[in-house]
Amino acid sequence: MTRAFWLTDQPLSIDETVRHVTRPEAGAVNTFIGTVREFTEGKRTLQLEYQAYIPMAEKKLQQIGEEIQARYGNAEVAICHRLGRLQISDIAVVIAVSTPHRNDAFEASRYAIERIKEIVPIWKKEYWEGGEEWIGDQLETQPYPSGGPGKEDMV
Amino acid sequence: MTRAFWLTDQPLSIDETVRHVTRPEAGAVNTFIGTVREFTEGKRTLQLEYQAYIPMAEKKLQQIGEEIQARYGNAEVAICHRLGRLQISDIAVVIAVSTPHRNDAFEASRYAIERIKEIVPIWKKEYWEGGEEWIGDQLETQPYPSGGPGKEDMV
Amino acid sequence: MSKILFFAGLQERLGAEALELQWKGKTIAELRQTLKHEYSLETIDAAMVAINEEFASDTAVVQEDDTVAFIPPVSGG
Amino acid sequence: MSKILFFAGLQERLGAEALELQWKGKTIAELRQTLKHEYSLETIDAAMVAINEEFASDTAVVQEDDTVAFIPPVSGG
Repeated sequence: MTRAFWLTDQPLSIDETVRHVTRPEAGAVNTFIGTVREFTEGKRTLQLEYQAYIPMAEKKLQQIGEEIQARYGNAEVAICHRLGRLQISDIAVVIAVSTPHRNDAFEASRYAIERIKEIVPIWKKEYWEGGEEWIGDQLETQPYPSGGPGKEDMV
Repeated sequence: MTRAFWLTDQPLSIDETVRHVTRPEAGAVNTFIGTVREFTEGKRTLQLEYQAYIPMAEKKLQQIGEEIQARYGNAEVAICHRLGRLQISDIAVVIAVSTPHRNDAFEASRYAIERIKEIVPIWKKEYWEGGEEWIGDQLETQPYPSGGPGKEDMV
Repeated sequence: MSKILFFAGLQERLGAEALELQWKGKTIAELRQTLKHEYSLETIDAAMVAINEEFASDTAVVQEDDTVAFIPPVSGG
Repeated sequence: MSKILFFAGLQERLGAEALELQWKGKTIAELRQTLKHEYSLETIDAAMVAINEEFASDTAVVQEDDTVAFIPPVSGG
């Protein structure tokens, strides 16, 4: 099988990601797709930038796949994440999980996105109309202002 | 928007289905994909045939979309289902739901597949090595032997 | 006339996709009995019924030009 | 020498992706103090640490040729 956990600066294909996990013994595939949302708590996002610690991030995605196989037994997982500049509605992440029965596919896919937000070294920077900011909270609810762009803060 | 609930005898595209629900205010898309599984309780499936009461099935898929919008508020839904002969690993159904946040996307997609198995007039016939049978149980666990192929039963 | 539609196993057992019957003013329950006994559709009791593409109960009365469909337990998805 | 990697806000604040420091035999906790006070990285306490691409604790001791990475709270997905 080709590499099932990868980062890329090219547009992501859901069909391609799902092909990694399609197999005769699995009747159910769940996919989670994260897209760039225009409004977050009333603030308008213009674009996003994703940065990663690439070799570690790919390892951690693979680790999530192994955790899922340990928890759900017969499960195949593929995860790809986009890097670089993204526009509104672009796909940032695709997770695909195949299992023999659908309940496990839903649960495992949910598990994967929660774990990505915990352990995979990928960061996004939001560009708003009035500024930009590295987002640092795993739950996507609290901005993490360390990396604000104010020139007076730069070394 | 083009028709978001449809039946077809042509191969299904996940990317195309997801495009129906992608929009600036939604950051999460969940898709459920049902594929043809080779083994069910130890029995080997050779191929499947799907039949539908087409106009009613499309109406009922649309009704499921409306039920989801009523339950989850800001949700867009697209569902397509394949008809005719399918081979192992072919995609039988694609459900895509977009919501602003991921929890609703997972729940709504789960709701959609359960409702499809309750109210949408689509039937599958399994072809095994030793015979064929219309499957009639919504939970996919008990075969419904009314439509067995025995010639002595035919009118 | 009323059009009566059959699917899946019922269609195979009947050997036809549809029947045309004069059923105006009579109930779905009566139709079931007729189909069971005169057309040997023993499993029709497991099927739901739709009139004009909406689910209907056994007490519903068929109107002129209605399309009645027998819906065996579904198995899509 | 040890390679010290920085990402996201830390990288922008530092103005560099990496530093080369001689840190063999010293702990991550000591490294945090140095980075906080000598490089003005006040928010480094919010970051996790990885040594050679695996998460490590503040008590870990850096070895020759280790790559240390400071991982600010992640926000992928």
